[in-house]
Amino acid sequence: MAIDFPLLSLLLFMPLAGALVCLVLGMGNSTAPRWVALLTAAGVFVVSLLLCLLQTPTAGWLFYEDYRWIEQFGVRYTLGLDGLSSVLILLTAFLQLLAVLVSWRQERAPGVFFALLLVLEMAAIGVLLALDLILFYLFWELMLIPMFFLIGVWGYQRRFQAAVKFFLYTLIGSLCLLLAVISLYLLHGDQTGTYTFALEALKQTELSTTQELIFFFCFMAAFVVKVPLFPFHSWLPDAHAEGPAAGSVDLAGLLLKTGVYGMIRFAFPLFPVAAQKTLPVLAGLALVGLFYAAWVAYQQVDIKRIVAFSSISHMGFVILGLAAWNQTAWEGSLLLMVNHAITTAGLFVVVAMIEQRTGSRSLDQLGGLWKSHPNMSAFFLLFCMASLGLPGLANFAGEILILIGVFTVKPLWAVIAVGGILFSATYTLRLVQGTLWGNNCEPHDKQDLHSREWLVLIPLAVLVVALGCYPQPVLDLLREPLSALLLVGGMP
Amino acid sequence: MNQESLQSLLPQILLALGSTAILLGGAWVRNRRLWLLVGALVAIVAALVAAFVEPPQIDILGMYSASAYARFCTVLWSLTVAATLVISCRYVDIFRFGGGEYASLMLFAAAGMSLLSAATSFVGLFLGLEVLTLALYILIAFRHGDTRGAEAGMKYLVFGAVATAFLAFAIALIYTATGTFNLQAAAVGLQAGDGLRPLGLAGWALLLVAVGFKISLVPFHLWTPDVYQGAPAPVSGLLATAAKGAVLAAFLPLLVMSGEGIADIKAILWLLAIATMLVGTFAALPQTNIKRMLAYSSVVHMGYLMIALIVAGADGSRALLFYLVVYSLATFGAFGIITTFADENGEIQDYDDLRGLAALHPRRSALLAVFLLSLTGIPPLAGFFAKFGLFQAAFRGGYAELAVIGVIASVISVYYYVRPVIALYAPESASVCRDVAARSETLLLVGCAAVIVILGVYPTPLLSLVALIIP
Amino acid sequence: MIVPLEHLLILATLLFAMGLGCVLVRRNLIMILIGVEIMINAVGLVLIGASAFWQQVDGQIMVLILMAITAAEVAIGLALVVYLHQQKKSIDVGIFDEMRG
Amino acid sequence: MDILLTLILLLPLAGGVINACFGKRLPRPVPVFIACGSVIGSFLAALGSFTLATGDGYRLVLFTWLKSGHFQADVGLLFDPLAAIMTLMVTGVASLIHLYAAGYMEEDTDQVRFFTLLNLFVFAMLTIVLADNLLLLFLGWEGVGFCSYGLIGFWYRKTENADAGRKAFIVTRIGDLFFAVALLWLFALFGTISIEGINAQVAGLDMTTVTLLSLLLLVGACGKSAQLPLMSWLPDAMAGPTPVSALIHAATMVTAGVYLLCRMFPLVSLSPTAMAAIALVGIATALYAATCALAQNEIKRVLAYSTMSQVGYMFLAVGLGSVSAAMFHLITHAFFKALLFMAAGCVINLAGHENDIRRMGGMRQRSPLVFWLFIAGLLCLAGAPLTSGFFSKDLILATAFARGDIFHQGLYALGVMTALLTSFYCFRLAYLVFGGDYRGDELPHEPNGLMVWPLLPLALLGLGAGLLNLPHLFAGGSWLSAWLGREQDVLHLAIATEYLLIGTAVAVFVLGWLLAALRYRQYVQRPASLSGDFLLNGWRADDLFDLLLVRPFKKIGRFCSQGVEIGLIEGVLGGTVRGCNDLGMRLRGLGAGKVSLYLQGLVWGFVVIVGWFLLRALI
Repeated sequence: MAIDFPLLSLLLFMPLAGALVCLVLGMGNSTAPRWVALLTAAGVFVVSLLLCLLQTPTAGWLFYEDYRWIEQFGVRYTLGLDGLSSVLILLTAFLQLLAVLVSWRQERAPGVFFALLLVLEMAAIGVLLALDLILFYLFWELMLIPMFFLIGVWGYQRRFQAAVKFFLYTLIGSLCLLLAVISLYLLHGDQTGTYTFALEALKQTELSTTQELIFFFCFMAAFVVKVPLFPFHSWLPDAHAEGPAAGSVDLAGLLLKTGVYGMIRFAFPLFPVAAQKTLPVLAGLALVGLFYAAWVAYQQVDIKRIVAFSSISHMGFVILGLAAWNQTAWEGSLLLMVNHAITTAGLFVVVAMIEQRTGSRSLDQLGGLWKSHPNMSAFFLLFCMASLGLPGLANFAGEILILIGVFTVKPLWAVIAVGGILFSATYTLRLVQGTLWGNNCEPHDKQDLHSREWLVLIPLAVLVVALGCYPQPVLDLLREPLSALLLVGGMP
Repeated sequence: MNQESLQSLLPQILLALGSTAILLGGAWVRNRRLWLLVGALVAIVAALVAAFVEPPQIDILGMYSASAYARFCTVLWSLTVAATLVISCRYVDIFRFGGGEYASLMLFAAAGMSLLSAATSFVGLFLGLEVLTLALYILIAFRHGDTRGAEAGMKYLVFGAVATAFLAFAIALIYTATGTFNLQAAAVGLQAGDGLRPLGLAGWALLLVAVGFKISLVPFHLWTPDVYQGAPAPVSGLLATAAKGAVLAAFLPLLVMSGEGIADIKAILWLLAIATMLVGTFAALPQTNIKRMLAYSSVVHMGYLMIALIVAGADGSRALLFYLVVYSLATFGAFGIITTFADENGEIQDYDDLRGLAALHPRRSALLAVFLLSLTGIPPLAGFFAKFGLFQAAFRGGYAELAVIGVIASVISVYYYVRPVIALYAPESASVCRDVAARSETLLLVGCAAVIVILGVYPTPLLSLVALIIP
Repeated sequence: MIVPLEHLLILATLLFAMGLGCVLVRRNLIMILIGVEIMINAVGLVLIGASAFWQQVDGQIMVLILMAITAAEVAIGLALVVYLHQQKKSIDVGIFDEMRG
Repeated sequence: MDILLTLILLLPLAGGVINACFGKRLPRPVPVFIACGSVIGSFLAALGSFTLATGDGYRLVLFTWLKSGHFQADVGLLFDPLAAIMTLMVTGVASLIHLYAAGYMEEDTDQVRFFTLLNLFVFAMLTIVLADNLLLLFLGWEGVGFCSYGLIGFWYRKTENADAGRKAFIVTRIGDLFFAVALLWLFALFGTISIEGINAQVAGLDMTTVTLLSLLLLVGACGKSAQLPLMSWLPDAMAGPTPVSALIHAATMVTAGVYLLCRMFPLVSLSPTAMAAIALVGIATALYAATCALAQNEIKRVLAYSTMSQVGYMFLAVGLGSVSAAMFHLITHAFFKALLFMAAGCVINLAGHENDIRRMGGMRQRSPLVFWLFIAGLLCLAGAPLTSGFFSKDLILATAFARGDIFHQGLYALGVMTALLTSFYCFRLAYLVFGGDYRGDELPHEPNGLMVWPLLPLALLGLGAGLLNLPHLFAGGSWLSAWLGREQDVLHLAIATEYLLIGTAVAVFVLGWLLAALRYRQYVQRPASLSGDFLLNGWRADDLFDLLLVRPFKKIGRFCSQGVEIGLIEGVLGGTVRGCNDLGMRLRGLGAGKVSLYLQGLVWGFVVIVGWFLLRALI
């Protein structure tokens, strides 16, 4: 079904408009931009919530827009929204709202800062909506710039290296994607005579297996780096460690998701054969990454890095689920992705608060925070428990679905992956112990959570519990689109 | 030489006359701004004429053509010069240039460029090129008492002279081989397998050297960074954009044709393109002086344009023109920003001097970021679609390897393009405090940025225009 | 014509080569300019020969243009020489290496 | 009725959540009331709904938790006799413990957190008991893990407490992994995870699968029930407050493993190998723990090891195939062990917060009441005739004996051996704590009423709970077996054998007492012997694990973070960057500002081009 009113474009350009307003107002006073940003983010959230509520669990596009754009290249402005995208968009909007709140006290050039946040949101939403490969690529790259500046300008000591590392890593990947897209486009054009970048059309391209493999690798290069999958992860910890809190929230919440989305929306359906061939490799890397990241996380001293590595480990879980290639596992992966985004966002937020209060992020100097900041610590404990996969909290729901889905296909993978649960316990408990327990830290700021922080943390906590105990709504939204994509993948 | 041909040459004539007039006038009225603005006006008028006045005849004495292509180039260069003049207003005051001379030389250069890209015979080509070069000799060393400017002028002079000699010898040899100065005919004559062909080939070799110097291809690029660094920022801007573009535009029609001789030349170009892209990229990495960095970046971009030149055909030519426009916009913008940052104690060139300028000048810093990122080719800036068209053309023309190398180069380029940007946005501010830019400058640069962004989101208009020019 | 084209070409090439050599080995700016002049004269020679060979006048016109342009170039060049001498009290191109890398 | 059944689960949860969210804002005593009230309420609810649990029990599905593809996990309750009896026991004991805790934690500033966790713990435990599918059970399973983590490390300012908590969490989680794998496998096999569904279909499976599954479950159970080889967390867990020890080690968590095995008995019992393994694990742990208990110096550690050993008995019972025996011992043990722990808490108070029994003694004078309560518990534990412990333990041993074959005879012998050790360390404890006169120097610290009177009902239960499953010999009807619908567990032995067995049991009890009396009647300072030290440290198991697991784990971690992450990956990246920069430096170094060099570049280029053209021209 299609609706005349271009809701999707509205959704897409609302943040942009907000960003422009932020820029303009940012020239003058410093409090206006954040209000603008807040309102915009809230607006986007409302709209996306609306879209989710409007969802009827059907396989087709709920909303679809298609306009002429660049005839010379056969590029069209095509947006489409189904359950999958709407879930991720809702997540994006929600986290962005929090990101704005988190960086409420942004002193340095707030106008630009919030503008960048909003542009980032727009790019992420665009990625989740675009159905024309060039349009998709445009948004895909557009995500880099704001993130780059958020890290490189508002970051910590080694921000330049971190920012450039992030930029280069992701750019290399996405330029491979670009090359593949162009050549695929030409191939399809030569075959059919119509030169187009439309996803649906390109799916029909006839490719030899080797061609498929090459294209698939180029596509995956972009997505795998974004996810990030071991061994292409090394930009993430730096980006997290050097970036501002909002940046970390967005990284964990928005950017990482787009990688997986790209795989299941573009890479797999376009090149099903190649995908099938390479699943074991994917799974292998996922498993290695799962444990490797956990081990590295266990060795870290900087709590932000611990969280960063933990999210690498979790994304390994997600990819494993994708590699299993069946309904349950995929639903699990997507669910875990959403839940992990929320959990990790929560963790990063609290970590930022801890740093504000103690001026340190090192396990050696922290400890005994429960004494001075019981509420904050309670939230931290909750998020940690969710992240180590305590049943009844967010992450577990996704993980168990993945494990079940994987076990039905490849028992061995699942059995190995179960070990990951234990590993996550080791580093998470170390994290908790180093920050909350013991008594070797005298925070200079004794103030426990204040109202704005409550405002940020409560929704997160509620979601962590709610999604842990009753994830059905999300799963219902995901079911149909995923099964459709699985069918395209061409396997029962 | 009849009246039609004069009419057809109207823009160039306007430019030449204008420049001489200003030169004269400058002797009496010593008001810098006035002359700069007059010059800009003349250039704009010329551009308008070229754009909208239909020339009575296309072929002018077999030396120049008034084809849509040539007129498009004229418009482009005239506008560039006009913009350069506008951007120079404050600069010229600060360094107390002779306003009249400056403006007239600029116009003179414009005339040269438009003649150059309109040339259909070697004579015309040589004439145009020399007119341009002579003007540039002076402009580069225009800042009086500035040793670096002098050095840059000297270096450019030596190379210019040698290149002129090469070019002239090349023309002579080709003429000997083919017996015509007409470009097309000469190139066709190259095919003929008669005894004089080696002579022709030698001529082409020399020609390539001359061209390589003018648009600074590796290994003829070594002068570039020094000259750009020493020359006044606006002049460097002109050097990097129009001066190179004109030469490229002049040689584009030659390579559109195919054939055995051309194939050999393309092989050379292929080599040069790869060398230029890679060497330029790597040489730019360790730069800490923004003008030198931009010099190397221009080298790299010439490498990209070589790709289009090699692909040739309609695809290649269109990609080349589109790229040329976008690149010129961005590069001009970048040099323009440097111009506006200049003050009594000189231009700021080192990244250390750029540190934290964003705090003082948010607008211009943002603009510089836009320009540099567009050069990097990041969407949604025009640079992306320029590169996109280029690589796509390369793929179609069967030069995938060039596209891949180009991609690699542009990945690495990120590093040197973002370094100054990050420096700008550093938290700690540099001691130097620059005075604010004139409104005209800001407007102009904002205009450039706007165009870049618009073309980045919606390149269709320019694309269709280019398609119109190159059927 | 009396002189065969080959000889002329050889002579011109030699001239050109010498001029280039002069440019390469000399460090005195004026000498370099003179070298360039020699090269350009070689060009003129070729053009003359060629126009004789093809029985056309174009070549000779070109020579005239060439002379004019060269004159202008030299004029500017010498002006610059003076300017440089003011600056550094020397016209040895070797000492002008303030900008490098 | 559904409401009642739901309330059993809901009340403790509600109590916990309310305390967690608003406890801080409520005036001081209120949270305690909420906590105790909720648990007592759920006990009453359990009583009320007890009648539901007949035959195959009563199923109640609240809502669907997870549903994807064929996989479906409900939040559903299965209230069958087994669950019912367990529920009653858990809620009942928990209520008493809560009351006790109210007294015990009176001055503690962090009361709210304590009671929150306590309530959540009860909730999780009840989830285990009532869950009708394995995933929900797993939820409770991990839930108790987390709560015990929080409770053991309750006094977090001292790092070793926090460490103990972490150890408990991780070691039990190792077991959980096996459980999880079993869960996945079972689903893959049967397409369902409902306990009934699985038990209904197990018959069709081939033996190896069953064995493997059972073993996986066994390891899972071992984790929670502190059986070999995953037992090392239990003694350290004594770092927690005494009520916690009581709750975790007496009533609930440690028995969860036994309960799981009973739940999945239809599956487990199919494989003789698995059964034998269970029995072996049980008896081995029993013996091991008993020996360790001999040498412990801290009152609570003695009790901890004794718990381990008693749970070993329960495993033995399961391994012998006698669910009712296991449950019987589980329940009696719950009563008297809770009693013992809480009494120990009083003793510790009396001794002025002194844990070390070498610095106690003469406690009898300080408080006769506590003395008698403690002794009651000890008698049960030592298996004094006619106490509940006597009957339950005797049933297990008898079952072992009754099997007749050599393997089970051996088990029996070891069991008797363990019983001897048990009664020995029980009386050792009694003499050292109560006998003689006080050896410490702290002032007594009177336990308040709330801490004492909950012990009375427990004492009565402990002594009298034998009636639950009184054998025929004592004119009992073996009610529990009947209730659980496992008449086959009821033994029908020749009278003579019965008397023989009872005789041995009594003899062993007396012997142990006498030995203890001989050795510990008068307290004498003993030098630490090597063997004593060995036992004191639980056979140095911790060092072993450290060597086998912890160190390698850390080594690999260091390898990953130092070697691979920094060394390899960062190294490669850094190398590339440096390489590019060097290349750049070299390239920009060309020319070095000298015109002559630039000209040479030009000429070289020219030469190359001309060379190329000559090449083309020649060929």
